[in-house]
Amino acid sequence: MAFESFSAFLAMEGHGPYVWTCYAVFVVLLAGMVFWSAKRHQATYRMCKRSHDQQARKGQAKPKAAATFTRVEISQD
Amino acid sequence: MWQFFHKLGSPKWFFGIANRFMPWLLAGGLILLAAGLVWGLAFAPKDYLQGNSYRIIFIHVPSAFLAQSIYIMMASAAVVTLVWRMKLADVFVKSVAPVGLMFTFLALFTGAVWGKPTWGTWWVWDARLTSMLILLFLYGGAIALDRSINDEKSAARAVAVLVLVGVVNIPIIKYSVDWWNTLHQPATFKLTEKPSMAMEMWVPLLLSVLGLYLLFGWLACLRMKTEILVRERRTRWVKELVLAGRK
Amino acid sequence: MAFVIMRDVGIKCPVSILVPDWPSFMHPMPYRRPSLLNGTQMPEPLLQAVGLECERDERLLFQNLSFSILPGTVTRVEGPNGSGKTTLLRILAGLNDAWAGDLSWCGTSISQNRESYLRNMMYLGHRPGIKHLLTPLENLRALMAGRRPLDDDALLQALAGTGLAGFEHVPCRNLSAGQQRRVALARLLIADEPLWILDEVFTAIDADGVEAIETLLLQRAREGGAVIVTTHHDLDLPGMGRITLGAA
Amino acid sequence: MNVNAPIALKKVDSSVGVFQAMVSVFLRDVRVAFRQRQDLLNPLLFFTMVVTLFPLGVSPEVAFLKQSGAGILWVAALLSVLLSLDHLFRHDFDDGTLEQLMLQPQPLFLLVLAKTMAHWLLTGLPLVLLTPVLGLMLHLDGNSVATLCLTLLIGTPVLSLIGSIGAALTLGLRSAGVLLSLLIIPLYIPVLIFGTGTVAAAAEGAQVSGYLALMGAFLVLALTLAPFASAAALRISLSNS
Repeated sequence: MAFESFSAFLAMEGHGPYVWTCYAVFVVLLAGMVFWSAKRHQATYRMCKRSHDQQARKGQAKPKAAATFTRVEISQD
Repeated sequence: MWQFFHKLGSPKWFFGIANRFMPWLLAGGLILLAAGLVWGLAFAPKDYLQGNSYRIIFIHVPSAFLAQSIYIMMASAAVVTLVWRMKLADVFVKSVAPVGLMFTFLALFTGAVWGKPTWGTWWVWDARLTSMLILLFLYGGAIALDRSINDEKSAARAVAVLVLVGVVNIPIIKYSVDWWNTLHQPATFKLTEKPSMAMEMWVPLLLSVLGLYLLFGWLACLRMKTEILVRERRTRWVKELVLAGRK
Repeated sequence: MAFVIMRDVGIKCPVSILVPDWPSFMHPMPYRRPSLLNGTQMPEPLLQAVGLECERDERLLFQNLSFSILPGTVTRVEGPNGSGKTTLLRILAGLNDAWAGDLSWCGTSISQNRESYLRNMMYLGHRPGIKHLLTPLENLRALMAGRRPLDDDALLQALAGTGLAGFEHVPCRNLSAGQQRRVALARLLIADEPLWILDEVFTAIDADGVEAIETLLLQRAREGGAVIVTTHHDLDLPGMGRITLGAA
Repeated sequence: MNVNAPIALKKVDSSVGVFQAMVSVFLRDVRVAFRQRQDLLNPLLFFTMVVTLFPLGVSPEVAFLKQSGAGILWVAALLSVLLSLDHLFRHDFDDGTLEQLMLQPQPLFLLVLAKTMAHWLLTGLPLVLLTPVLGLMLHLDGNSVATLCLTLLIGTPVLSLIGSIGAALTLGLRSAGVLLSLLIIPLYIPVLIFGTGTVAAAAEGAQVSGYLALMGAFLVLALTLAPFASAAALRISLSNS
């Protein structure tokens, strides 16, 4: 141990704020990146699953849009 | 040979391999990084010139290492993308660019904070910091280009071209910035590291560099898996994978 | 005014004047329907596609699309809006390379034989490649310069053949949409490439012009060329092949 | 060529010379530019205005201007070239000329090179010609102005060449202009450093031939590599449209 006490460890002879800011930002950014990536992976996986589950339930029938070009009735009450 | 190459490019194959290695990468990375950082913070001896502020080195140097090597890795993958059109290569380029940007930012930030107690100023137009800043711009450009092209495959190939152009430029930029630095500044600030480090400082540094590389490997695998799922979501193997509930 | 000269002296006229050394013109070949050739000697296809697949903006446009384009044929690519007609044509022209499958020109893969293919193929997209600030003559000259440089007489004759006589030196921005298309279409009268790929060729063209172009395409097939065309116009030429995309 | 199809047209084997095709592309761009002269003037006006901002915004003192004049002119020239790059392929892309260019049987990178040279002739060269006037307004001495013009003469083609890559990559994208600057400015830094460094060395009375040779090397490198990258980028951008 290079320090005599825990408070000395925190203070680092006056360099504490610099060192700890750096470590804090490092840990926060790295953890944030890990968290964000994991969350995105999960969201993507769920989206895949949902669409495949839906397709499995409905069979292969795809909705087919046919253009009719009829005017849309809008009630004017 | 070609079959192997083809297999190497297959996203399905990658999924299997990544799943097998990821726990090891994560565990190894966390343990090594934690060991390196704790050792560096609490047990390594004080630097007789810079005092305790030098302990920033244990995150600054690994971040800078990764920032540069990720760009080189991206450029190698870019060659593979453009020459062999291997699917995995462009997935890699796209997936790791934000990670590279983060490490570049970390290297710059820790460098600036380290500069305050050492040089008495947050920022000096030092050759190394300036090159790092330009690397940040290069990453930023690659990500901005990627975000503004809708089609994933075109985006990946466009980014590959940009990254290749960037990597040709990096030595030129580095050389010219060094030259510019000597032209404009007498070498007053020259104490980032002592030429020879004590063993007690060197080993934790090595540990944290290795740990961060492993952690990057894990992150890259995870992000590549996400990207592959997005791209291949309508293929049969993803369908089977998802319906079976495996991750 | 529309295609006046072509209709007056017959559609062959500008071609025959401009291309006197055209071998197939000296010995015109009979026009044969490709379907009648089954069993007899098949001509080698100019362009052959095997298992084409293209995905665009996460939508599968077509899959397992295979066809051969034989010399002496007109082929129409049809399908509703958004079915990938233009994309298919751009793939065939080598402008879009986000596709999978095999595409060969006279038996060799297009990617290996790009230069020769480009020399033998003419593509007209719905953006016709006409600069608004240049005159029709300058535009046509620039478009032909990399492929088949011709003297101004030939270019002027081609422009006259599309009904642009008297407009040769007017900047294209002062011309109507149809007239601007005609500047691009003038290339059809002087092009020597065996394969033509024409996207929306009848856009902004009046009825007379449409008729003239139809005749021109048929004549081109009779001479042994091949034409691939998309149009929303009701095109039905005798013996025309069809590639239908996005079929229900 | 084995074409044995009985009723096929004869395949076209002759092809136009590469140089002839390049000249044609070059001349067309020049001709189009001269039909719209305002577009030629814009970068020059911009260049002059940016240079004017410095004495107004920082200081009109002779000592300051003498010291930073070369840097100001270089930065202003760089920005003007950047501003004009958006048009390099944009109009051709919109009217379909670019498609036809890509379908020409000649190697695309050479045709792109011809276009880029036309761009330099129409934007870079006028900037170089205007520089002595602005240099005098910034109190640069004759020797510095001469060196500055020489560095710009070697440097602006490099700017056009590197810029063509960015222009090709951002073709047809929204907010292409800003994106183009983001991509290209980092790549411009070495040219800027050596351009201004050479003038600074000349002002100190040092020999500048070595620096100029180095800038010449940049130019050669850009001439050989940039057209390939632009051509590849154009294929990608057009494939996506």
